[in-house]
Amino acid sequence: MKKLINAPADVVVESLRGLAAAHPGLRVDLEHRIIYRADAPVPGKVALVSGGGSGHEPLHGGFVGRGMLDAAIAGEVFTSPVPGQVVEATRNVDSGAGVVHIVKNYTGDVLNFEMAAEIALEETGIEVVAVITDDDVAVQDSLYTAGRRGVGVTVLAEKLAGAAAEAGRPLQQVADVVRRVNANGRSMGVALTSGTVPAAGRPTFDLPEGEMEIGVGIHGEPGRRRVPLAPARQVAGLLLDPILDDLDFTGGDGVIAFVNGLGATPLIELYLMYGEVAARLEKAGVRVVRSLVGPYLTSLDTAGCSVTLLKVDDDLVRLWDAPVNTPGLRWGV
Amino acid sequence: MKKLINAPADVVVESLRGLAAAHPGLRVDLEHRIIYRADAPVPGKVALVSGGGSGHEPLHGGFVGRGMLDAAIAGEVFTSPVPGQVVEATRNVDSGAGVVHIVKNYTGDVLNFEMAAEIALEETGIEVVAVITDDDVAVQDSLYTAGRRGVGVTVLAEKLAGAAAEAGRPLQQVADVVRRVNANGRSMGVALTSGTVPAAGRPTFDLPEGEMEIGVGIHGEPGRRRVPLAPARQVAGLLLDPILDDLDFTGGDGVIAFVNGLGATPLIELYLMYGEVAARLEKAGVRVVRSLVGPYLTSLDTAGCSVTLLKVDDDLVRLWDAPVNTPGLRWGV
Amino acid sequence: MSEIVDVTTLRSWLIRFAGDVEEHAAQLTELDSAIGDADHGSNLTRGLKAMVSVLADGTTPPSIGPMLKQSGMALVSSVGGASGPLYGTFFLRMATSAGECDALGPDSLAAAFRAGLEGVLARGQAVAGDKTMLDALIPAVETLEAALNEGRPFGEALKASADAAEAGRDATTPMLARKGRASYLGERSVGHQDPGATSTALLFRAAANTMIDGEDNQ
Amino acid sequence: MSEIVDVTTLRSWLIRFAGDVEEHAAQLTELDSAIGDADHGSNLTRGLKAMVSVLADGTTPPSIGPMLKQSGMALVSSVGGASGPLYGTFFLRMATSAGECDALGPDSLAAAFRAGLEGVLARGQAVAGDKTMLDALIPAVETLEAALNEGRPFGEALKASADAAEAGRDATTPMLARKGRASYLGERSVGHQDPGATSTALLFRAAANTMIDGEDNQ
Ligand SMILES: Nc1ncnc2c1ncn2[C@@H]1O[C@H](COP(=O)(O)OP(=O)(O)O)[C@@H](O)[C@H]1O
Ligand SMILES: Nc1ncnc2c1ncn2[C@@H]1O[C@H](COP(=O)(O)OP(=O)(O)O)[C@@H](O)[C@H]1O
Ligand SMILES: [Mg+2]
Ligand SMILES: [Mg+2]
Ligand SMILES: [Mg+2]
Ligand SMILES: [Mg+2]
Repeated sequence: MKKLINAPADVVVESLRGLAAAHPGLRVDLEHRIIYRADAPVPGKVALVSGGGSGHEPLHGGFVGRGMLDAAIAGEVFTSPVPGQVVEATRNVDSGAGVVHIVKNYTGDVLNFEMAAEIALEETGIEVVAVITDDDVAVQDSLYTAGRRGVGVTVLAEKLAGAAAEAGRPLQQVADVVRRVNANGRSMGVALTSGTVPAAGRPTFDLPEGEMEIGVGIHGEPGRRRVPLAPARQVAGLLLDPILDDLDFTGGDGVIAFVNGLGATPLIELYLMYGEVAARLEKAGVRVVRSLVGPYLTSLDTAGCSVTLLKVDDDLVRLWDAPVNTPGLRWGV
Repeated sequence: MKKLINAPADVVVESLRGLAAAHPGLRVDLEHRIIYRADAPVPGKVALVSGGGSGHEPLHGGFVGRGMLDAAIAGEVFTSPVPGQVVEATRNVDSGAGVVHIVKNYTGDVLNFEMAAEIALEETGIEVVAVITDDDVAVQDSLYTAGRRGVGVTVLAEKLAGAAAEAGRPLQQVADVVRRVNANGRSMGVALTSGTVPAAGRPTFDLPEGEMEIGVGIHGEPGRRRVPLAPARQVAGLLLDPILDDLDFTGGDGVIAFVNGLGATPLIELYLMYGEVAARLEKAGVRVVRSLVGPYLTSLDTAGCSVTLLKVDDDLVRLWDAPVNTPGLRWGV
Repeated sequence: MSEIVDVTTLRSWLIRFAGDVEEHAAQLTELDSAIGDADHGSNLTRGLKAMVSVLADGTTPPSIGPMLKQSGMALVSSVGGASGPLYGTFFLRMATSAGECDALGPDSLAAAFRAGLEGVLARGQAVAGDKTMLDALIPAVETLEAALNEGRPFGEALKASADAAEAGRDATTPMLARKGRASYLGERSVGHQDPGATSTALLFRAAANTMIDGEDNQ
Repeated sequence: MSEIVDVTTLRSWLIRFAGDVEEHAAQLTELDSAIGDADHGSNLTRGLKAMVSVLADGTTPPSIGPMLKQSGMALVSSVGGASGPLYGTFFLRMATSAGECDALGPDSLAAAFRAGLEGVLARGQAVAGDKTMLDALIPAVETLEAALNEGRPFGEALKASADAAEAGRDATTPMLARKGRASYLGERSVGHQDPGATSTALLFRAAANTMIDGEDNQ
């Protein structure tokens, strides 16, 4: 294992310490591993809280700030935070207008956030609306399974709902933005290498030199299938085709196209992939109105990328363009 | 080699094509491999041009835009652009106020930019001032050698000089900002793995599991020495000590501290490293007034990081805080 | 043998469970690495250590409900994985069922287990056959209830319950996972024993071993 | 043998150089991989291909200066490494020295080489002993000048010049690099032959092979 870390057990707290030092505009509670915008609770504003296992940076801590999250909660690497952390964050960001929890669909996250919402309501009377993101088309969805994983759409949902909250929309409307984004977004990822969990010390799975894993999750979960390494042009198809099969992205007001790096793939490749994705979308009659390219939802040092498409309407485009000021996403401010 | 690319020979152009598709606010000349801000030449403004080999993204193309570069020129991977490209870019951004070339100190870059400046002056009468950055303390400096390499300071110089140009300062003053930044900035890097040049197909150098290369360049050049892998806390010392030995960073108006990722090291580790750097600087009596953490000057898919310190005065801090609107750096806009 | 389970015995049960899990931590993690994310052993060990230190400190409340509540909260507050809220809920619901009392008779204990089971079902939204801890938990509780209904002695009923949990655990191997991380594997989850069912079998074996007089510390 | 080098002969020289470099491309790159970035062979091959296609197309100007200028510009416009501007400058300065003429006598050729050398010195700011192409270029030019001064026949002088370039090339092996990428290696550059000096030796051997009557294509 080759990492710039000290003891594996200290990675999360020490990384948060660095985040705090680098961004004096954030307030970081190292004990509870919560990142707050410094001015939270913002009077009258619905608060947005998200979180999950660490190892996906900048998600979620890097998305705290004006126009996005009020607080992010960091679990251990690839391990959901516990309810106590979530309750603490929820309590500290609520201005009375209620709190939206954005939860990626993993059993651990869902259950821990659920308990937190129950405790928060019971102990403090804070109104919490939790919305789950589950956009990963690699996983067969079904009423009877754990369902799709929450991946790339989560980044877009945090931005868009953050703008809605900043604009003063009430609790249910902010939660609705997350639901709309989740309903209209789909993702699919590919890994060229496996990431290494610090505590494990070796790659989660073996991926021989000539192979890649299509439909991989963000914790090294297996994908749909393992296939020979292919040119970027083909990879774009392998990722986009299942997305386009799952939802009709043509017509309407167009899409936000998001090419996300999984941690060890540099920008030169991500832009190249974006070029392939954009070309393929044009052929498929999908109109891209906004885009995002970069490592925004990583999986430790996994090489690879994911593609997310989100159907948007005028309202969502306006929310996208609204100012955002976080370490990980910043414009208009 | 595991990369999201098509043919190795097409990497640079195809990545630029993706950059162009993702950022409609830029104008990208694929034939000459030049990235322009869409509104160049900006009347009355001194123009800033930089460039070099590809493989360092977002440097330089990701730093084109308001408050930073007017044009960036992309050479082949790790190969300087040719004078014709530089002349073309220079001609297209000059508003009559002159052009500053920011050139990283590598023989190929220096010579090709030098010829370009001569040709530009001869053929078009454009006044070009070239400033070379050479901040890498890993290389022993001497009048008789190629001298230090230009690395992290280049990012800061492009931001700061870009702000100076945007503020309407004249040619020599903008060039002076680059000179001041270079004179007051120092860098040092470490690689945990070697990057792979697409055309070569295999890592540039072998770095066994338990070792790292201290003082590495951004093209896989060898460093000062190869040492056993060490905890981040120690790595911070190995990078900072030679920097602090080379220039006194205590007192004055403080420093900008920049922890840069080399391409395959994820943000969770970069922030952890920043935490170590910040702690060490505090002990050394160096006051950090601004910081930057992320992969801004990469070396393909090299795992590792570099640290850059820049002594600043009030003027430089104001220039740092001034609005910048590029794909790679954005604030205040 | 006594047919009454008092606070001290319940405490022994929980501590025994913690010890057994720690002993089997490597196996649990190994099972989780085949179809999950290789942390069930360390998750539970961490959580149960937190629980034991709550049980061990002087402030342990003397009555059953509060003790089980503290235990459940300790788990919930320290695990972070799926198993934390699930095991936590199990003990929290047992706590509510037991209430502020000092000892439970066989039927009250069975009722508390039943309440715990209902809590896990509600929390996790899984059903029998999904290849989860429920596949050990459901037969364990149902077997205990049936044995008591049939009027079999308490000790025998507890042993039957532990046996049923182990049989249920073994039965998870050929199942296709439909809940939790293992579900992402689809067909590839078949042929592996579920880690959560494995730890649940330890829970009921620990009950048999601690709640039957003279069988503690065997 | 003729002591006059005309446009056609100079063209043959350049084309021969391009062919020789292509033939030795792997070796040049191999040398550059030891102390540089493994591209000297491909850099020069790419550049010289561009040069040859300029020389080969119908528009090649008939007089020496313009032809050398086109050749130099082709290199400058296609290499991108350190060697592009250096070799380019060499030919551009030769072009200026030769001017608009149709043939060069030995002294004019030597003067053109000298101008080229001065250009490389000025452009690269290196000196003899820095372990660069200059360590082949300087002895090649100086030996040619000396031989002509001593009144030795042109063919002999050219051969001596090529021999000197090769000796200079070999002499780079024990040197410590002070310029170019190799300089980052410090002590570790010792013991490796410089790639640029190696290609420069090819340039002067090609001159001897093409400018001496009847020796072309040997
Ligand atoms: N929805 C569910 N209902 C009941 N049990 C579940 C559910 N999801 C997962 N489990 C159980 O949790 C176990 C995994 O626990 P653990 O590894 O600690 O958590 P995580 O899956 O978050 O890493 C599985 O083996 C399974 O028995
Ligand atoms: N300053 C200099 N002066 C003269 N020759 C130089 C100088 N720097 C480098 N060289 C020559 O250039 C050669 C390397 O050329 P090449 O590999 O094509 O370019 P790059 O170093 O940019 O990759 C070296 O072997 C050396 O002979
Ligand atoms: Mg697990
Ligand atoms: Mg887990
Ligand atoms: Mg080279
Ligand atoms: Mg080169």
